[in-house]
Amino acid sequence: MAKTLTQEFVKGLWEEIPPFRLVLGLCPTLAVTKSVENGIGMGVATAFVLVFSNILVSALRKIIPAKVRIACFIIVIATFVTVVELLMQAFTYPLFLKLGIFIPLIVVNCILLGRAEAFASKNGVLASAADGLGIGIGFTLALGALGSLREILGSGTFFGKAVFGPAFQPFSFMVEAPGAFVCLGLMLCLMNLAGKK
Amino acid sequence: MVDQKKFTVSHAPFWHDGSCIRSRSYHTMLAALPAVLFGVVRYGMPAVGVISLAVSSAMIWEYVMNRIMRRDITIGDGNAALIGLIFAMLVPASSPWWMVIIGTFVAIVVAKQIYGGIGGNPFHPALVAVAMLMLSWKDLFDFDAALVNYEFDFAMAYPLAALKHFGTAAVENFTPGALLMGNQIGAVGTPFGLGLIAGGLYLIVRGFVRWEISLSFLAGIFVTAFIFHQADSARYAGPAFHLFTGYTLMGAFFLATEDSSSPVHFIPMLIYGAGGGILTMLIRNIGIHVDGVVFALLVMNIANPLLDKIRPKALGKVF
Amino acid sequence: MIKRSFLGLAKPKFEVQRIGLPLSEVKEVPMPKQVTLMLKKPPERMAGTDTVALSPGETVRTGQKISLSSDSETYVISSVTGTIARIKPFAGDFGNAFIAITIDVTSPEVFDEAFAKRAQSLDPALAGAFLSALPGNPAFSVFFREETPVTTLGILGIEPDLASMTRRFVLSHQKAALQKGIEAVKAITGVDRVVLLVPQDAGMDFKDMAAEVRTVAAAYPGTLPKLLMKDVFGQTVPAGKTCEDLGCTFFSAESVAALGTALETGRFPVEKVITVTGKDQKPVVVTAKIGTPVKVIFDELGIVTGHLDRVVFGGPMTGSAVYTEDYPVLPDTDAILVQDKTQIPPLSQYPCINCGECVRICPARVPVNMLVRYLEAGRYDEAADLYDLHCCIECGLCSFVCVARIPIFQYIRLGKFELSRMHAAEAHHG
Amino acid sequence: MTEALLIMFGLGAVCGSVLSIASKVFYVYEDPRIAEVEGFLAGANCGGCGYAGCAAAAVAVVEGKAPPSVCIVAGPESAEKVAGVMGVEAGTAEPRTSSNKCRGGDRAEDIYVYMGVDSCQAVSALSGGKRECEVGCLGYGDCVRACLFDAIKIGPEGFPVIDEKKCVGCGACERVCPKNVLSITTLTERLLHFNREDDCLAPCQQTCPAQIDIPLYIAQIKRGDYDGAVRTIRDRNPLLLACGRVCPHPCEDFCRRGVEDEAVSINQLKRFVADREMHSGKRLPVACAPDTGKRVAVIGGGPAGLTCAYYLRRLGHDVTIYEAMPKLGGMIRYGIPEYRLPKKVLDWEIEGILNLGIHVHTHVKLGVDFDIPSLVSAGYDAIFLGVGAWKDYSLRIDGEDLKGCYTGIDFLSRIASGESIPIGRKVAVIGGGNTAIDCVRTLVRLGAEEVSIVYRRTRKEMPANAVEIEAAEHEGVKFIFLAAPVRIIGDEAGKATHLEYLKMELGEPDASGRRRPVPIEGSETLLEADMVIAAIGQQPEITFKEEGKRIQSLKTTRWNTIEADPETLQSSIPYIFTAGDAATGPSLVVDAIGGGRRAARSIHLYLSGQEVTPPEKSLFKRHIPGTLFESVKGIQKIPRVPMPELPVEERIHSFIEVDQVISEEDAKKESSRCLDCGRICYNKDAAA
Amino acid sequence: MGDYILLAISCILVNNILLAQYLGNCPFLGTSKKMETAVGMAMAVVFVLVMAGVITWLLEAYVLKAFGLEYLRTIGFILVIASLVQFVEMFLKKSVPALYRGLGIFLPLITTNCAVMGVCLINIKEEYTFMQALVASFSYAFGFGLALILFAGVRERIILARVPKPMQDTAIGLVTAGMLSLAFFAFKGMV
Amino acid sequence: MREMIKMVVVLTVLSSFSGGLLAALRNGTQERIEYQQLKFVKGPAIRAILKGCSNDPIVDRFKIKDGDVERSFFVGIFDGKPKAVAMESIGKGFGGPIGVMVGIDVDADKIAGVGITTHSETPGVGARAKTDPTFVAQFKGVPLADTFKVKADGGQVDALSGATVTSRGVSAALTEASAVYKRLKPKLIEKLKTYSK
Repeated sequence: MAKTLTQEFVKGLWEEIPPFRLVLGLCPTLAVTKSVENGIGMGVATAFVLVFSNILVSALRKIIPAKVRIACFIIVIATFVTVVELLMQAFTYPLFLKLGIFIPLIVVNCILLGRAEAFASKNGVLASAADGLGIGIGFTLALGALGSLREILGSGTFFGKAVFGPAFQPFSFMVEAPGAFVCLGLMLCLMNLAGKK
Repeated sequence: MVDQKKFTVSHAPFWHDGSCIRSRSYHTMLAALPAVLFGVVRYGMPAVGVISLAVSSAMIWEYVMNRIMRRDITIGDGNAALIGLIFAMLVPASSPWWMVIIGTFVAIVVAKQIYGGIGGNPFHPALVAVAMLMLSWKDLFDFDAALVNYEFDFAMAYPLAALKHFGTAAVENFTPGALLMGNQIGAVGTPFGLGLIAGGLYLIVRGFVRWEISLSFLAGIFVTAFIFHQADSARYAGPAFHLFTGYTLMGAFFLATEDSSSPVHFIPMLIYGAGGGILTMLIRNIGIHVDGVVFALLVMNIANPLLDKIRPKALGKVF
Repeated sequence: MIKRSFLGLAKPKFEVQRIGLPLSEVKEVPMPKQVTLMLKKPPERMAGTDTVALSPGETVRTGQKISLSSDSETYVISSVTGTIARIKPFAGDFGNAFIAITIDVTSPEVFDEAFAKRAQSLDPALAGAFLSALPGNPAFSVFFREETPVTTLGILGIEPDLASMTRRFVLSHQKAALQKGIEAVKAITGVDRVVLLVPQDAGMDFKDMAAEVRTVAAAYPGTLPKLLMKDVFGQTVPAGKTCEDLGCTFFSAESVAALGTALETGRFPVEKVITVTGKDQKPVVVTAKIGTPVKVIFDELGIVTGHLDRVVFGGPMTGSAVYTEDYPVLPDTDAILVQDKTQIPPLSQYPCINCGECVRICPARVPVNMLVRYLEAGRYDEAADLYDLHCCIECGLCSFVCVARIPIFQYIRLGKFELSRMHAAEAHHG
Repeated sequence: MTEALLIMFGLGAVCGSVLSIASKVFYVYEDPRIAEVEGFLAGANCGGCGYAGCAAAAVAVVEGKAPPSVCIVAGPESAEKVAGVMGVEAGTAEPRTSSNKCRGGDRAEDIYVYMGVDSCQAVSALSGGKRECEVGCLGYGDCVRACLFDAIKIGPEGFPVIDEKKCVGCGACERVCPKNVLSITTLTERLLHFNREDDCLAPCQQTCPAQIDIPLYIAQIKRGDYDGAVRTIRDRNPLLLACGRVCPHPCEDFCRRGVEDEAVSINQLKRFVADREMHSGKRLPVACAPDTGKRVAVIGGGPAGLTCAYYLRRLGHDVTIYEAMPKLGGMIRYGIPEYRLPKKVLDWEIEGILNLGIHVHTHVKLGVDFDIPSLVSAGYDAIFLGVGAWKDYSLRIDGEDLKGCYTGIDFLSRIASGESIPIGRKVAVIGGGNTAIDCVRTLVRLGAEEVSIVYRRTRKEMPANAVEIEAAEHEGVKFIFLAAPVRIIGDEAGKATHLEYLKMELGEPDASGRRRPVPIEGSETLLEADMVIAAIGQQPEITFKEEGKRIQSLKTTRWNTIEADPETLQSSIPYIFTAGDAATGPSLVVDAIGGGRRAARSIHLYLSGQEVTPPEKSLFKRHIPGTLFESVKGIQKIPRVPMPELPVEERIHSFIEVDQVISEEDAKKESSRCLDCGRICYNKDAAA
Repeated sequence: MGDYILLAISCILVNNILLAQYLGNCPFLGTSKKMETAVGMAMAVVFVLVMAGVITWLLEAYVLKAFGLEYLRTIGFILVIASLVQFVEMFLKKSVPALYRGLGIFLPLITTNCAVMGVCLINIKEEYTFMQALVASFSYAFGFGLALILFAGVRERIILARVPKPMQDTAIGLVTAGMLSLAFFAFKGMV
Repeated sequence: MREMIKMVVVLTVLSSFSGGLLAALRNGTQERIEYQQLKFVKGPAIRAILKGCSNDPIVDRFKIKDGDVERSFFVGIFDGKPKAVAMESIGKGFGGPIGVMVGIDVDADKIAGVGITTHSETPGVGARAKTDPTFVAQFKGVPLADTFKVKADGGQVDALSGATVTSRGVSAALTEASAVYKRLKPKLIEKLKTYSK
């Protein structure tokens, strides 16, 4: 049943795309998708951490004792999250400001621990990297899609640029907290419909 | 096979008291009629437009969803029309057409049909719709601004907004009698207090709504408003004012009593109604929203499943 | 049919319909050409293993006992003289299985003497040997069982359901027989306390009866055993238990009166008083031989049935619909109801709309609104654990008032049936 | 920098030590395998295993209450891993799938109009359901709602259709079905299922000795699912090519369509799909259960032996066939002439069976090259005796040993194995069975000028298939009825020249209702014949009985067949089983196939240590009386598709197959004539 | 005292951790299908969050801030929280098995509950005093539990409704959570 | 016991490794992060105050110890001369602290400009302090006084309508800034000299 690296990668893009198929990592999904830019930024940050933590966990999987497995995974993940945090502060500060508290919270994103536990701790380095990359990109895509929808409807803009005429009255519900939930719920429904075929 | 005679076999009971969803919906609409007609008279053609658009679009959404979900077409039961009508009663007469359509979409599709249609919705569909629209288009829901084109022979201010911004002094000239007679501005179907009360009494007497909820809701408002008023009469208006303004009466008779989002047992009904009333007053007096009925009732809708767990011990129940 | 009143706050009144009392005219249904007796199968027997002590072609006499074997607890008493034409299994409701014994009637009628001989002494054995087949199927066995033997007997002069006049008829017409029957029951069972329950408006004096007489408001559902227990005897039957577990049982007045008549005449009673309500909704009281196909009664009363009509055995609240006009009158058939297809209230596909009508009308205070959701989803265990499925006393009022027209009562019966089946299966498999 | 290092060092050390000390101090013994097992379960918490979630299931596994294959979602891989943790072998963890027995929710008539709760359970609680059929599907779809895996749908015909890819065999549908229409079975259970009294069986399937699900495969042909049809047949009959050609199709005798119209040409349809598979050049895969490690010797590679070996192999046993003749096939190779069953076809079919992994030894004869004790000592756990009935009955008349006199099977098998036999000019074949017909038709092709059949009764009583008789007639065979041979007259060279027979007449009917032939005194007649073949029946050759010790206790009947329980086919020696002609005497191929499968079931039971009992509620060679109708209403008559055959001139000169396969179009047409019967119902749409 | 009450109300209702701050949604959706699990989870979160809030506050104040190592906050906090949770789990299992059965089985879920980590970070960001941090932690956790239990009540009914197939489970759960969040707008501006 | 030791060792090594890694990364990026923070948080306000300066005040910044705290000053060079400095002070507003950037013309001891950096005031009310340009404009060119007070308290500052608390907070910040400036002026002049060319 061994899959090729490509398969490991591709599955994250559709078959197991979080948060639609694997209902994981909802908090950042809901919180930062007010705009596309935020969504993609968050996705990329998560993907970065995911790839590296997967690699490291996979590389260390033989020497980590089972009892402190979770703690070790968390250290690995937290390290990379902090790396991302520092890098973002240094290079994309405005985005860091917008994503705020959610960057450190990548550390508790269940996708990361989930993949470390379910995949990286059982598979080789390359496969884990491919898996991390696939899931990470899938997550980014999902966040981007949700971000676009909410930004276009809720603010009438896309990447900050107005897409409708001035007469458009934005459906600001979409950028509010409840809008995030409803929007994600409806998208999940669409994904379920699409998955049927 | 024409000659073959086959009996109908079913389970007891074989009689039925004749009630059905359809008559329930239509009687509720009938009860809303006085207030609606008043709104039509007061606001003219725009009100007619909003009402007819809301009712028809609600029915169309229902039909579309029935088809998509491949279920029986249920527009005949009048529930969609009723939701459309109640929604129309809650929005200003000046609402643009697209807002009405989005509103009925939210009410019928998001708040009702995806929960499996009538009976499944945990929230009152019209309330969800109005809450969403209020969040999105605050300006359109600012009755003062929305109804600026009208000219009436009474104070042209939305009483609750005036109260919020300028304190009780600003609303002194709203007498309970005038409020009851509809001498206030507001949404399409809410100003005419007397009509709403008449409709509500009709529904209660006919047993289509539960008096416990309506009464306790009004009582909750009355008592809370009274306490606030006693504490600081300069900032907080009296109970009569609160009873007859905004969505209060509408809430008591048409919103809080929606079947599927309200409790059925006696004590829960009282708590539910009173809780809604108290919360409404808290929002009106210390929250940021001008009228608290919508959100207060949504909160109570959420609490409904838990409240309804309070129930009498069943006959012979053993523990 | 009782309709919802205009004022919704008032509860509907379920008073038994009355026709001018005393009933003067009683139609007697003539001897049918064929009768069918339903022999209840004991539950442990499975299909295909039954052999009735008699086989087709054999002759039976009126009053002759027919059973699975000589020592079998279940039996029927032949109501006619004739030859056995067929013996076929018959599936009843909710797992009740019968063996339908069809007898071709021959004349002249010959009476079996066994009962007269046996009835010389009124002792417990007589009850086991014959009396369970009396009209109304009185459960004599509960008096003689080891655990919690029954000490109180309620004789019901009130109707168990709407649209029935049968017991009222017995009260007014067979008072003497009833009197004798009560004495006989006392002698046979040695029961401590006998209570005769008569309707408030019976308009008769029962002082001379050898029993305690209690008048009861004859409004449904107050006439159901569990509510009688509560209202008359002041005892609440715990969920899942029966009145008999509390030492109390109920017999129909008709059973007792029939016993009285039987002892008088020495012949086992094979006739049944039945209230038939036709499509015109006017009840008529008739007497017919047990086992008479319902078609014969219809012919006699001029009732014409058609496609999609409904024939109900029992009352409108708790009876059961049958699918064939050949279905026979059983010893416990108090009433027969015929509905034209236009009189059948349609059901709907709607889910519960949570209006709460059922909750408010339920005499057992069951949270029907939630219960029915769980039953609909097939989650019977949760329905029983969380929402008092077993507290239901099966009056059918919830379905009667349901705005969404959900067959709630059927769901409840089904839920109980499936649960008992599951538990039986679990017990069977250890 | 240093601070950071130190702090993190401190934090790590503190956390590590706290945790490690805590794990010591607060140590609670929990079987470590629980966590491990849970890791291998699917984690779907579906409850299909019958435990409350995966964690509970893991506990149950570790406590030994549940087998390693408990998880129905994760599949065999997980079972293996779990078994690894538990230190046991996975065993015969076979995938289970749901299958339904009823095909047609709407065909059986309603006895009432139902109103109420939309569920099968509810309907069945009211007088057992509204359908007149006791075992039929009610069609309200309780199973659909019960299925957690979305594997069941109510098909267009109103009965549940199972998506086998999605089905995990959790059994939810089975539990909820009040009519027991659905059952969860493993491959083994499916292979071992025999027609039962309470199955919903059409008359054809009840009649078929091999118990093939005929209505199903006809329906599959109708749908164009030819592969599915092949699979359906092969679940019951591995020799479908042979049967499609030589089976006398008793099923067609009971075809409900035949009551009012002509029976459906069932065998032709079978042959059509079987040939289609052969000509496609691709064998459909056949599933086998996991290996059990038990060994079985099958003696005799005829239809019974092949079938038995086939099923034993599919049940996971290790099978070796011992065959006396050079090639496998037994009577269908050596007793059935080329023009009816080409050897090429047979080879292809046998190859398919052997491909499952069956070992073969040919040219070894029981009692000569090996014996039963030697097999036992070679480690076989059970033995199947399918030696057939190869010994021809002799006429017991004078002149039988003259030159030019043969017995039927001897003749046919010698021809089949390529021996050249001098063919006479005028040939008389004695007997009225299929062997006799095969002989005459072979002789016609071999160039005999005049071929006669001498039979002691009339044509009506001839046991041979009517079509065969007719074909022989077409090919110019002479029939001499009511003739009892008395002796064969030979010339000085010891060569047969004439057959003398007595004419007979029909006397009074005997107990069997047939009129017995009575010889007419003094009616001796001479028939010129330089070759006489006696084909009056066979019996098993049991010379092996004399050798060896153990085998002597094997009981035989007075017809020299092996005595065995007719249903379990277990002989008087528990580890020896038998079937086919050896058990029944000469009979149909399809009987042998049915027997082979029955014997395989018994052997399987024997090998798995269970009691060898007949199948429960078996419908062994009986019909469910209710299914045999006197009339079938609403039939619109459509003639059956004629069988294409070679023209007579062509066929009498060659051994080319006479009967040809029908076209796909005809197959579709013929299959649509099927009423798709159930127990008491049939498809009225097809009838109209 | 009044300040603390206001802070509590703000944390429970106005700034509800789940519905207004989007934190802790995974367990919110995961454990709300049944009332029993929801109650267990709510209690477990209150328990852990109060402890974590206190410990991380101390860690921040006396270690990280003291050494100017604020950038190690993420890793330090999560390490402490994870160890704490695991420690508590082991402790309960051994010492209070009854409590463990009711609440302990949810503990592993809490490790990755962003509500816990989020509240700890908020405590630091808002520069709460120790008492404030304690009150805020408890109130946030209480708000989480409240929302979870309310949601579970609603969800128990939704599961029984005829929700169309593609909407079932998580999708309808999210939409309902949205409506919950909408209703919680009622409390906007009250504090 | 062995396992316990292993657990402790693995966990400790892993966390110290990560500590080291992060510390190194932190050292490498610290400068840049600080710059970015100033640029994006205080930058807009500083640039508005020191409008027209020829340098980047965020680059040209220095710190002076004021008792226990260090204060940052941003230098604005006009016409080649360091004419103005900007500094931040904090006042207490309605919703929490308000950061006020005060630019001071060193030559004239006048306020060169005022900008709001951080605040958490009510949108549409107190938040107008930042969004309403007329409010901050009133301070430009005002000489440094000992105290700044809103007019309602008898001072010179025009309060924002409906946001008296916010205005008071800003005034308090100005007062503080003026005090700090006066206290540190000598050191300031000293430092500024290094910037003149």
